[in-house]
Amino acid sequence: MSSFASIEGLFYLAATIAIVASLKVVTGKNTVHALLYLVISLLAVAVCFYLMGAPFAAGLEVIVYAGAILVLFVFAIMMFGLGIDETQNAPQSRELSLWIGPVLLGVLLLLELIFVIDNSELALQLNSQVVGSKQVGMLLYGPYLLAVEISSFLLLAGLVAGYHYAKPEHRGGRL
Amino acid sequence: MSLLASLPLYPLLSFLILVSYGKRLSWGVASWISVGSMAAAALCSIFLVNQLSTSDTTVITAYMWQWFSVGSAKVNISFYLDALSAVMILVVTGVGFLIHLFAAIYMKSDENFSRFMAYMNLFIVAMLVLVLADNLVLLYLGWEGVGLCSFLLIGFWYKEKSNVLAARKAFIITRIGDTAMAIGLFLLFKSLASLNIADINQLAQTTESFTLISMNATHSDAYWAALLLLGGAVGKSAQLPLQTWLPDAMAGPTPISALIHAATMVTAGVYLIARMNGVFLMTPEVMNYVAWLGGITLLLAGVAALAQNDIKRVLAYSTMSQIGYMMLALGAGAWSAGVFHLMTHAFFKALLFLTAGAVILALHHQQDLFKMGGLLKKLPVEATLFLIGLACLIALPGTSGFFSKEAIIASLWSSPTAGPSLWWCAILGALLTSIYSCRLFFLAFLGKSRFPETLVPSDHIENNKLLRGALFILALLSLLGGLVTVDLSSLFLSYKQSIANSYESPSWLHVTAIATPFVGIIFSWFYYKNYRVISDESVVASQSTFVVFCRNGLGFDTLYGALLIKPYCFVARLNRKDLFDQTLMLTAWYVRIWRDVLSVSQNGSLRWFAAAFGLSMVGLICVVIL
Amino acid sequence: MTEIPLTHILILSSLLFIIGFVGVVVRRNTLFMLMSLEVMLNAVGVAFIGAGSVWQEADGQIMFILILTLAAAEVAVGLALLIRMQRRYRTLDIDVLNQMKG
Amino acid sequence: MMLTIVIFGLLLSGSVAWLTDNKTFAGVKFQAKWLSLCAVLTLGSYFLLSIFSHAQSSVQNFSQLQLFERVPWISSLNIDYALALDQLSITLIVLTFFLAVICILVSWQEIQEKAGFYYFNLLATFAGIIGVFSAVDMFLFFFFWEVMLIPMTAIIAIWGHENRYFAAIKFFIFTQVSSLLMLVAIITMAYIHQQQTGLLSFYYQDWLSLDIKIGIAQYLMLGFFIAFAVKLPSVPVHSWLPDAHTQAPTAGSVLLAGVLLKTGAYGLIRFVIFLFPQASENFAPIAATLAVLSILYGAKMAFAQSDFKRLVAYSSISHMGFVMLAIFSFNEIAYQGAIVTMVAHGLSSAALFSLAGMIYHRIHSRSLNDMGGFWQSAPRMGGFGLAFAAAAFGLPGLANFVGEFLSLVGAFQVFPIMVIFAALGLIGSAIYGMVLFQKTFQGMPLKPVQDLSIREICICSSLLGLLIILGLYPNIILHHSFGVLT
Amino acid sequence: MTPIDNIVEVTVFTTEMFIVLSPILLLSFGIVLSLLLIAWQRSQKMIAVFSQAILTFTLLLSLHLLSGSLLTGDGVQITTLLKVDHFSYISLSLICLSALAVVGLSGQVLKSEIEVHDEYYLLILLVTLGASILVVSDHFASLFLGFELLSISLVGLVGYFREQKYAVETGFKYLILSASASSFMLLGIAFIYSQTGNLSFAVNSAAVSWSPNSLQLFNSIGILLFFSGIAFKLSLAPFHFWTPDVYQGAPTPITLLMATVSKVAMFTVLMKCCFAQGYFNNEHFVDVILVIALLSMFIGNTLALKQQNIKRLMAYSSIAHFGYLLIVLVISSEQNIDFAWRSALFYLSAYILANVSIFTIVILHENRILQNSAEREISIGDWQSMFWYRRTEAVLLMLSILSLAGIPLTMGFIGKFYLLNQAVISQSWWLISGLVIGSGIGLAYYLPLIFTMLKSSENSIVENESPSDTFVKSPPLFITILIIISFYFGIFPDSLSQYIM
Repeated sequence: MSSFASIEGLFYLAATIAIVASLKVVTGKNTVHALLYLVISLLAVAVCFYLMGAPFAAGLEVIVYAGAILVLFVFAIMMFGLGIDETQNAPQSRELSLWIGPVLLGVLLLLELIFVIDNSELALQLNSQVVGSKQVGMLLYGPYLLAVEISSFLLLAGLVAGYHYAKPEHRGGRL
Repeated sequence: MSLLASLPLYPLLSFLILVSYGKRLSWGVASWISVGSMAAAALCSIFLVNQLSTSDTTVITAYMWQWFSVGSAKVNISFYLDALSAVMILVVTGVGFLIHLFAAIYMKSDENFSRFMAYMNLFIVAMLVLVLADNLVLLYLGWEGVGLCSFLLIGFWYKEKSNVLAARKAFIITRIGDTAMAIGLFLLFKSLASLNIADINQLAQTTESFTLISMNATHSDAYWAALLLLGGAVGKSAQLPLQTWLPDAMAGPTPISALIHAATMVTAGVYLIARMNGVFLMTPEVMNYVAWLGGITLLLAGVAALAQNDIKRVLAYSTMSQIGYMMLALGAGAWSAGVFHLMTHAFFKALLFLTAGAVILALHHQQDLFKMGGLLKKLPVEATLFLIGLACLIALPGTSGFFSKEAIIASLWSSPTAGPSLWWCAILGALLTSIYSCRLFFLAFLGKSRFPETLVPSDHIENNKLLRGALFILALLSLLGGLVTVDLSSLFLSYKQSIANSYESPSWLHVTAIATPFVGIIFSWFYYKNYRVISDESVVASQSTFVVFCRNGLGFDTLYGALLIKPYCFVARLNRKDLFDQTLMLTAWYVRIWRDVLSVSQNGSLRWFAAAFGLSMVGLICVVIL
Repeated sequence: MTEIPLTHILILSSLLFIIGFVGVVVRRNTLFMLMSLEVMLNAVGVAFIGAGSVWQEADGQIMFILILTLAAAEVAVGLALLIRMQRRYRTLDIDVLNQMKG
Repeated sequence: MMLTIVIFGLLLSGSVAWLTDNKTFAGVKFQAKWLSLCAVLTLGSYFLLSIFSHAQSSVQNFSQLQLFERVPWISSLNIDYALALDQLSITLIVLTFFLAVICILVSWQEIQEKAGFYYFNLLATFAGIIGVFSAVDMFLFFFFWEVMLIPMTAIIAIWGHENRYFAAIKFFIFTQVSSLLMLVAIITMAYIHQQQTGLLSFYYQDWLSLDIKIGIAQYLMLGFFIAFAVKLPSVPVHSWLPDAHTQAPTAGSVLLAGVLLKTGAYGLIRFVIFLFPQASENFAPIAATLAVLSILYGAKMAFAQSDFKRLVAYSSISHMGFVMLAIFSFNEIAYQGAIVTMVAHGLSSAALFSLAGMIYHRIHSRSLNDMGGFWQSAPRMGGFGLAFAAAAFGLPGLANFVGEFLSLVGAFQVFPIMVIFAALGLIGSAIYGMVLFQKTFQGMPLKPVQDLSIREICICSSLLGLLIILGLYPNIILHHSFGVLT
Repeated sequence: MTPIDNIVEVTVFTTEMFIVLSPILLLSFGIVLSLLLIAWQRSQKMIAVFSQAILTFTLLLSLHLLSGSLLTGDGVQITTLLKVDHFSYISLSLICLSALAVVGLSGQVLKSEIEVHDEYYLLILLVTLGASILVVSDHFASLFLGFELLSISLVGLVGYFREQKYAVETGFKYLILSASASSFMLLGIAFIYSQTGNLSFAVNSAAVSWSPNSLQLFNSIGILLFFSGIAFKLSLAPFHFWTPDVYQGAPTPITLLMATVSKVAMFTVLMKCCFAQGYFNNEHFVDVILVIALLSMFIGNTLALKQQNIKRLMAYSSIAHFGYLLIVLVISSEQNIDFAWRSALFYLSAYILANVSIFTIVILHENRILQNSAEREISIGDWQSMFWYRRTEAVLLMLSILSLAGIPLTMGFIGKFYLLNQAVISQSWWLISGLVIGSGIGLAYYLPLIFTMLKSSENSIVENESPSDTFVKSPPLFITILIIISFYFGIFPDSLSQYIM
């Protein structure tokens, strides 16, 4: 029992870490620090995934998300020297005024969501039976086969668009 | 095409010719055409009347075509000649002819001569249609037609603003009466299901529902119908309360005042009531109103006539009061007396107006009595003619006016709907008549001349003979017109027996009636001494407030101005830019406001857009939750 | 058999989601906006995984994978644009991008 | 086939006129006005002839609707292309043709630039109007109802006066919004028909046999009523009319006042009254009140105006009030009155507007303050002006009198009190008629204007002639349009 | 489920499925091929022609399949993700048509730039692919993927001329907002999934219908979140803020692309989802639709009132139009679904036709009068008195504007007629009144457009197009074809609506 309890404990702990970390991401001044906080929150979320019985997803979270996508950020920051956030050096008061409205809005939205989620007594409980990578793979390359194909096109689109924006003007070729 | 049907055609033809050729016609041709057509009409009507009187038929009708049909009731264009309308056409064509003759000379110098004559002819057409109509709608056609013509002729000299306004006033005020009459027509049709005059007079007697006072109604249909018809009559023949247009109507050329505003059109109201006697007999109370209206009008008009300076206005007011007599007669049920007076009045009042016209012509269009005086020597002929006219007006024994007015006064006392009080009214009226007539005569013809320049010598007016001739014939008519006794009693139905509270008349009535004018003359002989004697003290119009009040038509104009005209114009001006339009346009304005408000939200800031996204999520979730 | 009710997972995910969203709204630095977007997507992922493992199905995880691809593509385009902006305006302040309005 | 030929012939000749305007073929210089005049004359005479021949051949002479065309159009919704005629519509179509000629004549000199397109629009409007008068499939009716607006709006917007865009937009929006309500009602009717008989139908004759619960019928009736009340127009939705009439070119005003307003009245008779007898009878008091309101309000507003055309516009609001009062008093006399008034007002207002056009052509102003004493220099114009003003205030002997008299007599049987108020409108009309005539032709002559030309005399005298003929022998129309109303 | 069923499920991939899916396969194949082409030789003309060819073939194929008897009444299910039915083919052909128009028109815009634009055509093809996946998708996963494919490639396109003034701004606005929108949508999907345990459209309806009330609420919130994403793409108020800016900033052909392709796809998938899941039984959802529709009608029309910039104006009018179109989602019962489809598709085709014609003219005009100036901003004033010196174009414009305003003789009127039918059947009087008022307001900015064209020009600008301009020769033909089509379908709508059914 206690072990299960500890699993629950772990879950809530990880959740708290994730939340705090993402708060730091949003409020941070220095981009690199924010980025690192983001990594932390992702890792914490990965832990949650693991505890929810989705080790494969957890792995992906760590490898792809934290490992690949965020590295893209890092490259961008490093290459173009976007280290510090120059938009933040404004008087403190304006800062507050900038924050209040959106935060209130967010809190409102959150409250509504939580209200709904609570009021609808979803009787479902998490049962930590692992949905392993085999299952995922079978499903993914079974019924979801087309989805994989489509997502390849999605990535292609992202590639082309990104390339187009990033490339300098006037590259060769015939009109 | 029967003779009767052709009667209005002659003036109509000449109207068309004159209108279509207009200025291109020379004076001679134009006058020949118009006067000739009138002569033809006059002869034709004499022939018709003769035919009517000799043959045993009491009625001649002429059916032309069916105008339209109101439900089952047919409304025809067809004429109906009986004794009453016979008298009328005689007056209209006869007097009309003379006045045309006079006018042809009087208006010769006017540049729009042919247009003038055309209007006159058109008027005669309309008037004939009015008196000959066999149904109320056709009568209404004539009724409106004469109204239009009077409007045109009053405003004939349209360049003066005052004339234009006078014309407008005349038309609109009479139109008010006409509207009442139109509603009366609707009511009559609703309750009697017919618009034919003869039928209506018949049905009015026979249908119970007509006279029956239905529950939750205070009065019977007959009452309302008669009242509304009376409204029409009142408007046309310038009785209270719609009398104010007549004095201003004097703005028109003098022949017009003679023809329309003395002889024919203004008496149309009297004719209407006489025509519809069947309806009026059904409602004694309305008869009573008629009588009282007549009485009051004749008194007030007499008083007003006392204070006038303008010779034509004096005559206008006297016309009013004479028509008051006729109304009184009708109200008292003395139909034939009323119509008789109508005829005689047409004669002598036309004479008076035309003579006045001649005088005015001689005085370079000077109409102010206080600028005249002493014309007896300068214009003896006109003076005598005028005197004759006045004699008839005052009803000196022997003159035509005497017979008709006596007939009226005699019938009053014993009448159930009039009675002694109205008799006294009439007597008082006669007194007033004689007084203002004397005043008029003294001021114009006696005393010392207050006219600076020399007169237009009579032989300078060409065809003076013709002009005089017309006047002489009229004078003759007005002197001897009393001898032809018009007895229409066969025509008119008498009261139902229900009303029998008649007073027996005492013996002294006649004496008093005959004596009254003389009393008046004697009184004014002394009262207006300084008008008549040739002394050097200047004669001026008194300016005392009361006199001025009377001169301005006893303040009716100001009253109506304040009561009706000003408010209407005020509302019109207030709401010149359509209230409803404004309110509808308000929505457009509202949308524009919204547009501006919303376009603020499109401030192009990405972060605001995201926030707005969140906000709308919040809102929509609220929609779902609540 | 752990007793983590689905509601808690969903609440967690919506918490993360809102944090991300507030970040998008609040931060004027474009880079931070992109990061906050990542946070949002991640939060959605949490919800999917949770639901999936509640139903004992792999669909949730698959959705998560798809979301990963989306995130990748989006970041690629976003960063490219960011660089373009940096070149063009010499700043990452998003508020300079409001020339079109009305 | 005949109606189709007429309608599409108009459209076709319009487009031909547009394309060939001011072009010379084989040495002949084509002019749109000549072409369109010929087209209107030929088609009009063709229409009359075929109507007469048909009346000879067929048993009952148009006392009921005579179907001319019925071919399926949008079969997925059972919408047909169905045209029919009865005496009412024939009368109005004849009026349309007559006024069409007048319109072309009045714009003879007024319209110089873009004449081709102008005449195209003119003829297209005629085509639309004729379609409206003859369509018996409700969708088709609505189709024409809208189609006739477009060229009309173009006429106002292109050849109108200073403030034309605003007027055109206002006109269009008013009619559009109201007619969308009608469209909703039409669709609802179709589906009610589907509920009752099982198949969707937009065919007028089918609808006559429907029995609709009064509760629903009231709303549907309102849907139709509003559309037609806007077109009629009745207070309080009249306010598009003064602007449109004032800003439109002369022919536009003639067309609007002469025919377009009549489509509203036609709709009221044919659809509101016949489709929803019960509902409209319940509604009658309100409608009558509105009618009386329009009569009085229109008269009053007309008096307040200082713009010739605006005055006439308000006067037509007042006149159409009589029509509405008559229509809603459910009685044969009144119906006849309504029809005579429709025709008479068509003629008289057309006459007054063309007179306004002639004056504008001379002094380039519509303001009554710039006019006065024209009689001095232009007595003929004065004479006609007097006659037309007299027609406007209902002088007996002219057509309007017969109409108003019949309407009021008929209505008096039902709403005595209202008629008494309506009769006050006669006084009001006298007042504005006087103001119009006297301010224009009497008073001190300001500047001399030259008298009417031959063409103008032709226009005026033909109108006046018809007014007098109808005024003295209205049975020409009444005998005809009798059948519809019983 | 156990792994075994999965395997069973995988193997069912019949030839019929391939045939049914062939248009989309062709399209994706084309994309790959064009990649190869680019690798072989970078030539703009070639790639343009190629992509036109691809699109044409796809169009023809889908039309052929549409007329063919392959489709049994309920459509063909392909794996769990896709389901191809009659309507998806129609939308697919609409999409291809508009994509073709876009590609054709792009030549005008691109020739003035100096670099090679092969990725431009690639991206357009990708957008088309995303749209076509959307219209056939029967599963939240495929929906989401199509959605993202569409938006990512659009992000690439809206800021395409990246040196131009608004490029970056447009790109960022579209990127950030659509990303957050899609994450909202994903959250919604997650909610739905967490309650129903299934991601495919068809299956859920049962679960939704018999879920207890509280779950009903939760579910509706999920649906709402999901819907907000779609609504963003359809630029329905209050998710419309991005629309005018992006429309204005994007290159005009891309604006057309957004106005037509993405909207048609989005609306089709929305209808599929709603009807499959039976959302119209969920009164929360109906309320939300009501609110959003009314808001869109009002806000769109109102904001369009004072616009001078044509593209912004079109943006606002599109907001209003999709507000009208939402009427079809509020249906009373199952048996009206077919009619709803018919109305929606007819309305959409009318809308596409109008947009294509208007944007064609806009692009031609931009080319003509803005050849030298760098920024392509065209305002209403530029159409001043167009009618008198360039008649065919003006006539086309008027027709399309009238059709947008829903005046007879045009398709737009028939579309509006269908919508009103729909609304009357489902007795949603609120929406009807919204439609009436909205189109009333709409006239207040559509008519001035027409009047500006009719204004008689004091200084009559008779400009002579440069004969070298290759495209200017062809437009008259193209334009006349458009005119004829819009007239024909406006007067004989049957010929189209028969086809749809």
